Amino acid sequence: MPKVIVEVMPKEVLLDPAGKATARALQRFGDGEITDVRIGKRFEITIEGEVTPKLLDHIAEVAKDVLSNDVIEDVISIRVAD
Amino acid sequence: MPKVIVEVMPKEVLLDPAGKATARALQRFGDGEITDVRIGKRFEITIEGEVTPKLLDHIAEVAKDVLSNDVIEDVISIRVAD
Amino acid sequence: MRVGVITFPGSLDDRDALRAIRLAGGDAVSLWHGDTDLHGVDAIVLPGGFSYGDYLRCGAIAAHSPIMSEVIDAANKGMPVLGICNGFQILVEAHLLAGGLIRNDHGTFVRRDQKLRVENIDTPWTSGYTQGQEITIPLKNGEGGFIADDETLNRLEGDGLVVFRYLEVNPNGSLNDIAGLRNARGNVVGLMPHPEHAVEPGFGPDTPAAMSSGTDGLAMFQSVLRATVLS
Amino acid sequence: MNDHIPDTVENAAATPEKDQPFHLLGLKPDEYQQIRDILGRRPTSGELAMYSVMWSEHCSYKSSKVHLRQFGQKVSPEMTKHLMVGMGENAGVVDIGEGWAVTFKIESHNHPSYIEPFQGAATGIGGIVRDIISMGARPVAVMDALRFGAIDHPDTTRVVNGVVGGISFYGNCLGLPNIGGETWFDSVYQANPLVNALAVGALRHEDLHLANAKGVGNKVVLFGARTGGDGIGGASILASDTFAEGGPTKRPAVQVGDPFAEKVLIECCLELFAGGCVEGIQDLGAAGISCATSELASNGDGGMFITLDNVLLRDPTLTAEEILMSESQERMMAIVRPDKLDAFLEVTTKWDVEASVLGEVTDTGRLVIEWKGQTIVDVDPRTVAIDGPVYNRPMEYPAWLDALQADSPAKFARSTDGDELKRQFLAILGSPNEADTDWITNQYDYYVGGNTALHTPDGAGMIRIDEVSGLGVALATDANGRYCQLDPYVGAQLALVESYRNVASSGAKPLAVSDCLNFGSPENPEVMWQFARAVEGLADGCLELGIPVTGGNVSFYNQTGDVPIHPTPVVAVLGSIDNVARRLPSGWQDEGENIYLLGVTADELGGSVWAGVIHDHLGGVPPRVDFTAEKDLAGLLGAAAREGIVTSAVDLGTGGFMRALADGVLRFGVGARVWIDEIMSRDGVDSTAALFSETQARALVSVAREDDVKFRGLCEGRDVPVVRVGVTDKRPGELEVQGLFAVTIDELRHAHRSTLPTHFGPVVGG
Ligand SMILES: Nc1ncnc2c1ncn2[C@@H]1O[C@H](COP(=O)(O)OP(=O)(O)O)[C@@H](O)[C@H]1O
Ligand SMILES: [Mg+2]
Repeated sequence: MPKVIVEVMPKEVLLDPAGKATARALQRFGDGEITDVRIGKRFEITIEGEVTPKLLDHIAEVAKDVLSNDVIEDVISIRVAD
Repeated sequence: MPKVIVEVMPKEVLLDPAGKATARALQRFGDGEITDVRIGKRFEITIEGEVTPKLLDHIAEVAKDVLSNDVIEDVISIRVAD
Repeated sequence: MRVGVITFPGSLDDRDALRAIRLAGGDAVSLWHGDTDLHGVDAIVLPGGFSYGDYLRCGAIAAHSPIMSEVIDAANKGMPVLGICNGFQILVEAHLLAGGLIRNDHGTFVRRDQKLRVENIDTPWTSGYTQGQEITIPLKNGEGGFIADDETLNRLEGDGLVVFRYLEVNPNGSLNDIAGLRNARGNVVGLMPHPEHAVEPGFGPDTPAAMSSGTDGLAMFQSVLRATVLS
Repeated sequence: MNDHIPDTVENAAATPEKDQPFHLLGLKPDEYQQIRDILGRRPTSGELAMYSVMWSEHCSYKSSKVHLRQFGQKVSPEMTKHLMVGMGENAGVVDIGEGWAVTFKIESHNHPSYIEPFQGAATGIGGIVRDIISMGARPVAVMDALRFGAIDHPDTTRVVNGVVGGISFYGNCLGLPNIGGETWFDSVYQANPLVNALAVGALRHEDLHLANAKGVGNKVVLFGARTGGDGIGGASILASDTFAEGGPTKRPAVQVGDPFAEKVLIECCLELFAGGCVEGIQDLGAAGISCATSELASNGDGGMFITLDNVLLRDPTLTAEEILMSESQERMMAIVRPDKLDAFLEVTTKWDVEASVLGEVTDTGRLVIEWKGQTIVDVDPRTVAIDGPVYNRPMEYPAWLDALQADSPAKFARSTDGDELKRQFLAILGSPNEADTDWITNQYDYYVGGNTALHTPDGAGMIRIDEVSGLGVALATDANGRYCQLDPYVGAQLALVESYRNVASSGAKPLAVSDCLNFGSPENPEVMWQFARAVEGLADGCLELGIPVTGGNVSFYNQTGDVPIHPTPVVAVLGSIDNVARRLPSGWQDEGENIYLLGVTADELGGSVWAGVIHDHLGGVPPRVDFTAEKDLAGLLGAAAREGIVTSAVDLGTGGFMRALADGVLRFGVGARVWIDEIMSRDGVDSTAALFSETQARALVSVAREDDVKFRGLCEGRDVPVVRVGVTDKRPGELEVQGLFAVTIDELRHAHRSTLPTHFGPVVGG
């Protein structure tokens, strides 16, 4: 069955405590090259049938309303997995 | 500064209750095309300097050891963002 | 008998664990995550809390902190190690115990007085209980759902490595109602509920006898004191 | 990096006519003119940023100040006896004996919690906890007083889930037990939920710290999280005004909290205090660096010099104005002696907390801020922090109030039928505001710390402060918006006495008050009248009870559309108890004990739950307040706890006698047989009033048979009316009101516990 991938990231200007803590941890292991980490979500949505443009529109809507919180997050991509 | 994207997903064979709950929520909105949702993580790692093959190897290592727990998760991709 | 309690940044129940050890009659020793030696302790408790905010995965960052390589060494040599809640998650992340702990199936943090069955008394942390004893101790977590693949689960059950099982209510969707585990050797035990919150009358769970009088957790700390004396 | 050219003091003096967007920052034309008069020139954009946030209602209390003064004026020696620090500091400090002191405060985070309920509520907890740390105390517990819209409104689930999740997340991650709070649902809070968070901390007397910058040459250190672009909504306007092209995107007004950073900050601060590394300290909350620098300087030697370039930034593109206004969480500012600076930085390094020296204390009387080598702020800090505008806003007696008060619930028929009264009782017990709040409180950890002696569902929370002696404190919060709508003066006093009685019923002695006054717009004269009356009522009430207001918070502009919320003055009372082992539970545990009702019952159903739930009615006048009776009752409960002659106590509040009985039964599942004929004949009330009246100064206690004589003697000696109303009984598993009805405990439980889960989802373990 086809899959649609939705990616959501915390808004750039807001603090991402999880990313910050992870970056710190990696730096402690001696990864001087890593200056920042941000952690977002990756949804793999399995679809029954065909991925129509209409369905993609629908997913774009739920991505904004349900899968993300648009006050603090951005949906950065929606695509059909290959 | 360049970014490396690491993607981690829960192992297929294991329970993903958060994904299940999300799938149920989406089904309530939609038309039944969505059969399953799995929720993973997307790391955006900002790098100081150049992304060398050596650095990518190193990131592959921390992705496996730190960014994921290989008992329950798989690293599904590591790539330089464009 | 010296029992160490490791404080990681974000540990919360460390002082409770130290108190529990004292109430059990032990010599409680505070250890710091940045330490590189164990200050001569005879047993170790990894306390509850949100080490490093538990942001990446619960226990993931703490499992890589300096003191953990000492803990892993000591555990492999047989030192009794107890992981409570976040401590359990750290032990799992450090691969000292099997499986993984994920977000509760109902999606929220839950605090409740939890009934458990002691399934295995053949560990330094449970020898003071009777086999099959039913106890009530507080549980409080957001990510306490135990998961493992079928093979691991079969091995855990087959080898009798399940130490505590949830009774009546499975509060987080853990497979096989697993609340706590041990390693094959038995010296390393981890559980999600908090025995250190049921050690002092007046501050534990309610019992039919009186308000807040539950002390079912005390035996865990007493067990290890006896075990380390005997060994 | 950012290359925006700062607006310097020099520049400001040279360009007096430059148009400044003061109105977009919330300043009125006359306020802007006042700033120009103070400075003798136009403000720089940095100065404008500072004045605008510090002169906002939220920071300056400009509409409430003239009224709040009463809390400082209406005081008796009795009230100040235990007070180490009173109003005006970050939080009041109360001496509880044995060398211990406690500090506590309640604060609102209402508006952010509607926009982004999770983060809004979470950062509310974070903010109030920093107030407590900045007094030198270790935070030991939190509480939350919540008001949501109608329970069945489609948006309420979003807000409830977010708010409760945020409080749970932040509080639990800090390791602070949540020991109580309140939950109300009412459509008046629909688009304006109230999230009031309380924190309490403990300290030894000698550990007290204050927010002042004293000692010329002492260093000003900013430490904790980096400064980012969160919560600066307005400042970006300023920036774009000075930024010719392209301007920065408007930054979101929400802040994201990091409880882990705060937990580390707490431990770090406590170690700094213990090491004597800190002379003065201030938390950064609303108005960020603007607030911290101007307040510290005003309260100290009067001058400070800061280099803004030294602020560690999360986002390097921030402009000076944005840095001054940023409300990034988890930051503190300390004043450090130069010879202690190394020791200070050693501690922050140990905790992996970033710190930077911004400047030093001066005696110039000026707060001077430099940025990129140029002076962008040069002000008298007092004009920013203390001598802001003060308004005596017009007030008007609400046109609708007389009609509302005249519309008494006396018009409703009273039933004497047992089945009907039982139906009413169960309806009340299951109504949203009386229903069990397990769905919420099960998400809070009350065990952490190992010192929680009372917690939900007890009427007050209690924390042991000294593990050796058992010395502890009890806390309760209360506010009844319905009562306050009927009469804000009496309503505020009712909140006070309810909270006072909750604390007394735990066996503790009430000592001090903190309040969070949630009202509509102060620019509405009727709201302003409500506010003034509530403050007056509270101040008068505190004087009567002999307990001072030690601090609090005012939140205005709470309204849905044009409709203001009911006046909601949340009152928190703190009491102390010599040994928490003597505390009183709120339910009975043994059978065969006598149940006594203390106090007399009048027919008082105005604003009651009975009127609201059974008749969907709000009108008439609220119950009367009798301070003498409250004090006598509290004295009796304290003595009874000390001497161990009652086994439980539960105060009567909303829902009256039946609601208290239900508490007594449900706490441990022990039933009772009760009768009301003696109440009816002694007090001359009918059965509805006996069961549901909300007359104050009453409590139910259970007494073991062997203590019966002693107990009656105690009541007589202290002149507290008492009547035996029942006995506890385990066997039938029910609550029987003789001659009227019986309900099984299962029925009770079902009625009480199913309401919230029906709307918000199951409770784990049912
Ligand atoms: N939002 C909340 N947070 C924490 N505790 C709460 C909250 N809401 C209610 N509680 C607790 O639930 C119990 C019942 O609340 P309430 O009916 O208001 O008590 P009371 O009638 O004794 O004032 C109390 O222990 C109270 O502290
Ligand atoms: Mg109440």
